[in-house]
Amino acid sequence: MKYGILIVSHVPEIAAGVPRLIQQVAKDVAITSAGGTDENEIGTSLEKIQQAVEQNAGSEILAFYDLGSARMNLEMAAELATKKLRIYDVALIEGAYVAASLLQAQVGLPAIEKQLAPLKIKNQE
Amino acid sequence: MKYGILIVSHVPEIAAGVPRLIQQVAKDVAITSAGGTDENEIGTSLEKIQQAVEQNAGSEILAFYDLGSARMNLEMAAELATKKLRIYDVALIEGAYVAASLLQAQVGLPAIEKQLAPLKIKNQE
Amino acid sequence: MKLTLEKYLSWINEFSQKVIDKKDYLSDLDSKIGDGDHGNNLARGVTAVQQMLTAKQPQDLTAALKLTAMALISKVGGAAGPLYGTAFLEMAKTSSQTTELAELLTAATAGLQKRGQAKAGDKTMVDVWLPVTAALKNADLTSTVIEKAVASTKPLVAKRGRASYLGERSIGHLDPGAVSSGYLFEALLVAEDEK
Amino acid sequence: MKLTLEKYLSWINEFSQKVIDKKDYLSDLDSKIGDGDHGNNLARGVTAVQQMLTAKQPQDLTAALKLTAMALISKVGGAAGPLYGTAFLEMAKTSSQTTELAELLTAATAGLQKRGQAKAGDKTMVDVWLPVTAALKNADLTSTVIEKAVASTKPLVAKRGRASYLGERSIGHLDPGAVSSGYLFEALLVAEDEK
Ligand SMILES: Nc1ncnc2c1ncn2[C@@H]1O[C@H](COP(=O)(O)OP(=O)(O)O)[C@@H](O)[C@H]1O
Ligand SMILES: Nc1ncnc2c1ncn2[C@@H]1O[C@H](COP(=O)(O)OP(=O)(O)O)[C@@H](O)[C@H]1O
Ligand SMILES: [Mg+2]
Ligand SMILES: [Mg+2]
Ligand SMILES: [Mg+2]
Ligand SMILES: [Mg+2]
Repeated sequence: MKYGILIVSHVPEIAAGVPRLIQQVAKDVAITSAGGTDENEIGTSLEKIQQAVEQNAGSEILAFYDLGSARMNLEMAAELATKKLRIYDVALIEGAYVAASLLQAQVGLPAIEKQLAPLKIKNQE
Repeated sequence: MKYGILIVSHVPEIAAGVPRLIQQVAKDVAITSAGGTDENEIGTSLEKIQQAVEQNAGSEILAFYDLGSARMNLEMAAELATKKLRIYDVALIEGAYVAASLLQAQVGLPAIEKQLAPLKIKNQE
Repeated sequence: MKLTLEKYLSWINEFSQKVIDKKDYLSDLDSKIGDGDHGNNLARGVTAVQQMLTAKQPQDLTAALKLTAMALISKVGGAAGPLYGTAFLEMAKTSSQTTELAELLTAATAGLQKRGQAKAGDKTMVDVWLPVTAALKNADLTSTVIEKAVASTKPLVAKRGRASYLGERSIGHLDPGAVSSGYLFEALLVAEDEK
Repeated sequence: MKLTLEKYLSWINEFSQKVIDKKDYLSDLDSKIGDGDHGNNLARGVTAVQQMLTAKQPQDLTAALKLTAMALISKVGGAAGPLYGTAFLEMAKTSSQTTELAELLTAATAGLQKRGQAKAGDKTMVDVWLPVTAALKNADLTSTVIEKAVASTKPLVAKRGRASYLGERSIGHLDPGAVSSGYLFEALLVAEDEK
């Protein structure tokens, strides 16, 4: 499978819940997630993110996150990973939902990114 | 307390996780949530929403949801409730985070709504 | 045509049976352009309707419509819950003024559109409720009208509900809510024939 | 000024001690305009740094800087983790070419800005790293320079990090990352004095 989806949240419950929501509309899409710190406190863990990248069956990863510090850890993971990571500054749940349903419908990446564009609400300069 | 925050998601885990994320930056804000169907399947439950409205210490509720059918149940809850519900068509996690942190900082509703406006990504005609 | 309690009960029973029979088909349709639960959702809903009607034995049409609405609203769990629920609730409200079916359905369809904000052509159940209501007003509701309305959703691009996220990819699939609404109105024709 | 392994170790030890002493204060600052964990995050980080340095006994500056970076990156859990981590990682990389402190900090600050996209005046730790680096280049880093830089964050509107959600309401509060960065550079002055 080419593309997989990665969810990174500060909260373990959100990281568990979003895949449940989107897997329902994307049965065949690889979805993994990382949530919370190593102690499952609120925060993010580079190690958990790296594991979620490795465990993802996709060879290229579309990554979605909640808050800015998750993005920074995602970037570090991207720099250390052998797989390509694409980080989207879109609404976490809604963006991941769109990406998952379009991947399931075998829509190509350019069309997916076009549909994600209006959901960009983060990291604006 | 005047305003409370209500999170409605199709997934119980998301409904548990978002309050964890936002309560951390809004210690004094009333936050309740409803997630999943009565059987904790993916979906929403009017009854759970009504309970979350009642249990919320706020006398006026700022409500955030994930997908459109949650909005419809929220509207039904709004029609049946004695409290005023304001439903925001914004990114769930990011919108609730903004509202919670601003309520905690005792920002007034007009300023909060102004800051929510760019996060509106749902229900566009 | 006037709706009576008796006629209503055979209508809703007929519909319930059909939904339960077609549960898997409806969910399959929904899995193409949604989350694959429409049949399960509605089956859970109509089962609750049956239980409510049996338990409460409503003595008039308004009460029966209201019980139906409540059961659907509280048990369906998906978009179909507030949508069908609102439709039946509006019929219940209107039935205290008139029992003319065309009027009941006019109110129901208006409620449906208020709840879901869908217009004609958005590829939703509204695309069945609107033409059926129009046909009833002219007293010429037939299976053909219903079938045509249901089939009309196939080439459309979804603008509302989960299918709308698929954009163009929703083309070529029947809308599950339109199909279940088709069953509702076919059931009405069957109930009418029984009279 | 050239950084040696010995000097670096007393610098980082001094900083670690300070962070642990001021843990609650840093978290209190963060609870005003963030999520109230900056002190706990950093304390967890520097504790891991101490453990790593003790366990691995690095034999050169580059290795020591790299271990510091790794410990911070993996243990902090908040924005400060990738930010401080990247800063020390850039110092580690640069230290194989030069041990001139001004050069190391130039690389560190550039890394920090790349990681967090913050500019001067955005009310972040960058508002301390930039003037401190500039002062080091002119060989006139003093406590006054550091204090002024930290204090400069108070009247600013946050543009990056969690505090940015508060907009105008972030005015009047010190940035916690700026304060902890102030400790880092005060610790440097102490380590220098020890020479
Ligand atoms: N906004 C809307 N307006 C009208 N009908 C809608 C709307 N959203 C969804 N629907 C209808 O609901 C059907 C899906 O119902 P269901 O599967 O029970 O809900 P969900 O999408 O929540 O799983 C769709 O096929 C469509 O006919
Ligand atoms: N994008 C950024 N660029 C530079 N510094 C930042 C950025 N985001 C946050 N910071 C710094 O990090 C500090 C907060 O660190 P910490 O509390 O550990 O992280 P978190 O906000 O994830 O809880 C802020 O006070 C600020 O100095
Ligand atoms: Mg469905
Ligand atoms: Mg559903
Ligand atoms: Mg913090
Ligand atoms: Mg934090």
